[in-house]
Amino acid sequence: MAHDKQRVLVIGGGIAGITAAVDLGDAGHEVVMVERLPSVGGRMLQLSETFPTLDCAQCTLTPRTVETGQHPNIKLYTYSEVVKLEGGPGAYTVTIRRKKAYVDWQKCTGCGACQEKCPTKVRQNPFERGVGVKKAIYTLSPQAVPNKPIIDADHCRYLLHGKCAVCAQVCPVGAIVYEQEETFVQEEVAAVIVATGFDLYPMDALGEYGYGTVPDVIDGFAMERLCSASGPTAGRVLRPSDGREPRDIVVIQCVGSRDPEHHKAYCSRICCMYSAKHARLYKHKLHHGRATLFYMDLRCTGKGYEEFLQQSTEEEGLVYVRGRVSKIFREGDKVVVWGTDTLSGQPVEVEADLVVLAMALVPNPEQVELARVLGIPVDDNGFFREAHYKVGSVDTGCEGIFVAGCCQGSRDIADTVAHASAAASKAQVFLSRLRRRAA
Amino acid sequence: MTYSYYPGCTAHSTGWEFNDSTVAVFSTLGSGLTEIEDWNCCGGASAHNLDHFVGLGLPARNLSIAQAAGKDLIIPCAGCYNNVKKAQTAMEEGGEDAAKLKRVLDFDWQGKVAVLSLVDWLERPGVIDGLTAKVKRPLSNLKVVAYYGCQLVRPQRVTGRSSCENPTVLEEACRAVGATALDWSYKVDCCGADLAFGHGDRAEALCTKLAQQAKAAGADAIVVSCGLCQINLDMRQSGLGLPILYITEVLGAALGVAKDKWWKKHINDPSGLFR
Amino acid sequence: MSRIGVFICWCGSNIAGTVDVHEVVAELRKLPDVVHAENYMYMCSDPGQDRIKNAIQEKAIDRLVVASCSPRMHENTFRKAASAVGLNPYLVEIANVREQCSWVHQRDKATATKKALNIIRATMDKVRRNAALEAIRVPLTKRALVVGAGIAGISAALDLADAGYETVVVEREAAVGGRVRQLSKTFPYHEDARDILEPRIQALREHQNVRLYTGSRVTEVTGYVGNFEVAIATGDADPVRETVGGIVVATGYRLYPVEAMAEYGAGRVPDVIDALAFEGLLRQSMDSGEPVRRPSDGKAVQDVVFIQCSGSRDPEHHKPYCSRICCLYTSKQAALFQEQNPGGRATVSYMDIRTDCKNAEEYCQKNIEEGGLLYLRGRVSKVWREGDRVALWTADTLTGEKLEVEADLVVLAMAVEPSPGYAEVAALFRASVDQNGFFQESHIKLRPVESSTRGVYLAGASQYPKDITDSVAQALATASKVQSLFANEELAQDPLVARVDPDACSACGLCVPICPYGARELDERVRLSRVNEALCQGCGACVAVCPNKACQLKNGLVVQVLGEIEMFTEPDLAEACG
Amino acid sequence: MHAFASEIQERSGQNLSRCYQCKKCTAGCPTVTWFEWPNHGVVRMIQRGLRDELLGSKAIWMCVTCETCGTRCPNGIYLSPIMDALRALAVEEGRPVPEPAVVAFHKAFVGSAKRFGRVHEATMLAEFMWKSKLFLQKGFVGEAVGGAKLFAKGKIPLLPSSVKGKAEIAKIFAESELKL
Repeated sequence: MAHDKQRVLVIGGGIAGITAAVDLGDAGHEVVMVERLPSVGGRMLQLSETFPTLDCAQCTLTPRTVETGQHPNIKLYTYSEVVKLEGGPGAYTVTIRRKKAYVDWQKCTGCGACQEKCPTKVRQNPFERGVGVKKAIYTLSPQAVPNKPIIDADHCRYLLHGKCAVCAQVCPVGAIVYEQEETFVQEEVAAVIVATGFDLYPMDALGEYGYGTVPDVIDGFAMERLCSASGPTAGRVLRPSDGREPRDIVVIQCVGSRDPEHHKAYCSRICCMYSAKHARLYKHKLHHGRATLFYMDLRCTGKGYEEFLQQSTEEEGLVYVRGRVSKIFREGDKVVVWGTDTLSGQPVEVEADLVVLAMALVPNPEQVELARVLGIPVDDNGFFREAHYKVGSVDTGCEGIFVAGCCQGSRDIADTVAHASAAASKAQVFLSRLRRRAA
Repeated sequence: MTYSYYPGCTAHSTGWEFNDSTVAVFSTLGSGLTEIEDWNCCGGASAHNLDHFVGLGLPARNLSIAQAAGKDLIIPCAGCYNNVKKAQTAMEEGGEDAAKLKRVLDFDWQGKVAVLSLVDWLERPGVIDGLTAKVKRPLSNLKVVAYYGCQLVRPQRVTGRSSCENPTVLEEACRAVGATALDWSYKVDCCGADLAFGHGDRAEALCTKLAQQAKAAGADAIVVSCGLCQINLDMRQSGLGLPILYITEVLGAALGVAKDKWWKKHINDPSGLFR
Repeated sequence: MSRIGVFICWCGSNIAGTVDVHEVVAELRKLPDVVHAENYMYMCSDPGQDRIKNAIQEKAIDRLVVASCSPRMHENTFRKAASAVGLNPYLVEIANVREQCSWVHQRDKATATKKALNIIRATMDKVRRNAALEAIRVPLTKRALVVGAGIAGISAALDLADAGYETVVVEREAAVGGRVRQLSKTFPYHEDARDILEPRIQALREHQNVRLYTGSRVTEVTGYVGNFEVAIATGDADPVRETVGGIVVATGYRLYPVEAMAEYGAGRVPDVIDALAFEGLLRQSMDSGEPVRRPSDGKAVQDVVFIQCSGSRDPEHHKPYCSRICCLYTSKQAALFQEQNPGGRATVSYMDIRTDCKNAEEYCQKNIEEGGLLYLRGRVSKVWREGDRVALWTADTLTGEKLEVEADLVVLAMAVEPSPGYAEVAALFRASVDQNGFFQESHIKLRPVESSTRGVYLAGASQYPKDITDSVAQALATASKVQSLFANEELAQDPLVARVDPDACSACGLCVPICPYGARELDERVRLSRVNEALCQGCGACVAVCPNKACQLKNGLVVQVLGEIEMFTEPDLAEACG
Repeated sequence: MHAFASEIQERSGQNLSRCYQCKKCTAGCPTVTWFEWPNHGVVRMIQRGLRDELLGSKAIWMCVTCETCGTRCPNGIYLSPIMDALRALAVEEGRPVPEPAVVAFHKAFVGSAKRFGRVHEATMLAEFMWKSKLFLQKGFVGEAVGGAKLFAKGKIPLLPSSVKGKAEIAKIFAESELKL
């Protein structure tokens, strides 16, 4: 049975989007993938190692990003956003905004000269999460797919002050285009899979944990960057404040989660595991370091997760304290953590060098607007609302539009991958119905 | 089959009738018991409380003597049994304790003899059948619950029992001699004998609960296989008047070898149960 | 002489941090048939692949070695790159200098560099003797088999059937629906399980693309991806035979038996029951409008205690793993109980409340707050019969004190374990299982529904305990994988299979029984052993057993393997590797 | 791991770090009512290195080594060897003990075993009563009546019996840390 080429729009190029796109591409459908960052890979690009096997995230991810980039049925629009969806199920017209990269990607060969020579170091780059720098012209990673840079317009000296242009001078193919305008393209698609992923709840919402005033209090993604061999410290865990190796670290779970009064009522599902992982990675790097974790309930429900947790306390010597931390503050060059051990009922005070906050997982801020564009519902927490909790978690209630991964609800990589393939199956079933209807 | 025998310190004191009935039952069944030579106190509950090595060393000496005697060793008292088994386990697990015991006592455990409580002995093939065959006075009016307590069954690493929660052989033995053995849920709970000196009131609280539950289950007596459990339960049951019988006394009565002197040693007189 | 190109990947600092990649290149350039050697930060990146492609074209490279990570990662990437510029992909070999070298010798750079060089030289020795091969093309049967008709199997089968593929469904029980049939209402919206299940069962029964065998078992599976031959015992005299291209295994779970919990009465206390039995009591109560009654004497239940983690998270005695669904359904059962028995009291004994899926935390909190459920953190030590009630010892969450509680009914949230017979199913489909008997996915993160055998996929709780939502998602994922598979007209298979040297073969037949894939047969007519290339997986068992060295693997010839080994028996290297 | 935790782990042979605080030990303990801290709390305190609190506690003397906790522990941790280790440490260090009667009994018992090789109840009990000053306390009369009953039933012989291998017994004590 030779398929008519029926096209599917996949919004989001993280592991969910990639999985759905490759499934669909392998099944003979053309895929239009739209990713808002310059390259695909999503949150996994930022990760160091993954639980419970502590496999290197890049090692498992890059074969997938490469496959996506080279797949004959997948058409990539990175550094782009969906701004309009018209038509109806089976015959949508999508309008895609291609943001200003200030680089002509047709000409660019990805040689990297511009990044190397650019004189501007930017600490605010969201990818490095405040613990590392990127240049004002950058790619997300050396293995980026596609391997094309963009200019950070907020920090580029030329765009801000009209002086510098080093990148334009060193580019051997003249690909730097300071005058580049955003463009809009339209594509015809029959179905849509939304896989826009997640972000972390901002730390500045937590006054009692001192964000903004305490540089050595970081979030989970910052810890990933510090642990990552391809990260800004080449895998060394160093305090942001003074670059020293921390002797004592504290990991605090449920920060912003399970707090219906002030923050998010829901459980973010992945923090228990990645917090244990963070503490273990830290101990692997600094054998004599001490790691204390504050938690409420240990939720290690996936395959091999409970065993991972047991190993963490039994063999790796992580110290778990059951109780919420009431306050974190700076004292000298230490960060003081005040908590309670509900198991012994006694107060616990730890003088830490580095504190990692396992922040609540939230939908990307752009998701509400995207939901409006697509005409699909979100729930009270801003996640996409599924059509049926049990048997329709990838359906949106709008025919031909499906959701996958963390934009519908928090889940780990394995569950995200399964969920994405599930969305791909539903899209394929939808397309085959269309074919039969047409026949 | 003949066995080595470790009577324990209480054999000639608080557990006189336990010792006497054990010897009587074994001889009636044609099993000889040979007391091992020059055995010493196993350390009771006190030795390991104060010092790890003394707690192992005292019973290990008995183990060494039993090995030299070359026959499986019967230890009726649950406390003594558990201590000797712990010494055996320490020897078998190797490590520092084993090395030190070897050195101090000049003895190498080869695992050639088995250490048996009466519960272990009853579980051996043929023992209960042997009992059934020799019953002279079936105890059809006797209704009991069996109580194992702690030291006969736990810890599993030491006793090697497959079930630490629901042993049943004492009941089987009682039924084999015609008695009614009732089910209850307290057979492996603790009687608190270790608290008897110093906190008699606390031991009494635990024992009273057991006696009450035994009565509630419809029992006229509790059958035990431990000197400490027996005396503790017999002494501290808030005047409920419930006899506490050694399993060997029950068996002895059915085999027709019971002595009135046994019953006279009890605080709560059981003699009425055997008329 | 060959024209070999060698590319050494830094893998960031993963390789280059330990192996002196520049020295390796310098050494390799001294070899006569190396026409190109270079190193680069990430060979798998686009620019890295471009370097390979350019060099192949510019220097007419006819053999390629990439020294990088494990071939499991990027062998495919580099084979595709070579193939794109006309180099046969089977003339490309990966030298693993990361997992087998730089990662394990981080403290000794000199040794690591020496070893890397030897690994590359060994790989070059092999690639020199490689032959250009073509993929084996085999036809494909576009029919699917789904084993198990619980919610996972039904979901997978309906998607496959809706996508237009004929789907054979085999269910062991007489009725379809699996465990969901035993449930009352579901969390978190208290939807009746029947309302979820019935429409799907009906759709399955009526679907023209579905062939349903209930009360039946798969008894034999032969063949390979694209063409599995399956025998199904249906209870009739002769088994039914079906040919299918892809298989979904969805054999579900059972609860670990109450009898295994000695300290909880081992099934001897009638009012101590497992959670599925309690679902039955809830169902009865909902259907009759009567309160939930206890099994022993039918008295309406006033106090019920739920014990979570019964048999789970207990590496010493029972199951080491978390059963994932118990926290969720226990909260639901407690809430439903209070709906059915107004004024009844429900107590939950737990260790950690693991209500981690969407809306579950809010649901559980609501049940605690509004339903007044009492959650006690602590494991129950003992459960026994106390008169006509059930008593238990547990601990109080706030004071840490010991507590004796009496109840009319105790519900054990027993561990979830694989359905009985999982081992036979695993053997039939050549799908491996983990130490707990759950089917093993081929990658814990990125291939959660693929089994160890190509064309066999895993859905639902047979892979690991999961709730209905996750079971359905996983089931649909298997349907997607099967649809991707069926989009092909024929399947391409690696040609790295066994071949027979007709001059050396004595037709002794030893290779026939040793082959685990049934790929060997003896051609009595010409007295030669044959290889069914579609079945052969290139495992090499026949090579080892053949007394005449007549069996050889393509591009894995004995002489190639020995050549590689020789590189590692040089005394200086053997010493270095200690 | 805290140094105190390592020390107890070493002495008891129990892997304390496996404890995930499920409290099953506490739930099954027959004597926990008389502990200042429940069983799981004791493990927790060891993990946190609260040496003085534990070695001076009643809890360690109220454990009767019934092994219920260890038998049911999902992680196979036995508290009795842990309690033994704590008690032995307290005795070695000569700590003031909040349960003098219990300690006095253990010392009288072991002392008797040391002296005769076997325990002789009459002299042992006399020593215990004297050292524990139990006769000064409330409830003594009840205890004494119980003892008297046993005596009357001929359950407490007057003369001790002793073993020949006293040299071996002495060696066991000499090799220990125990001072009576």
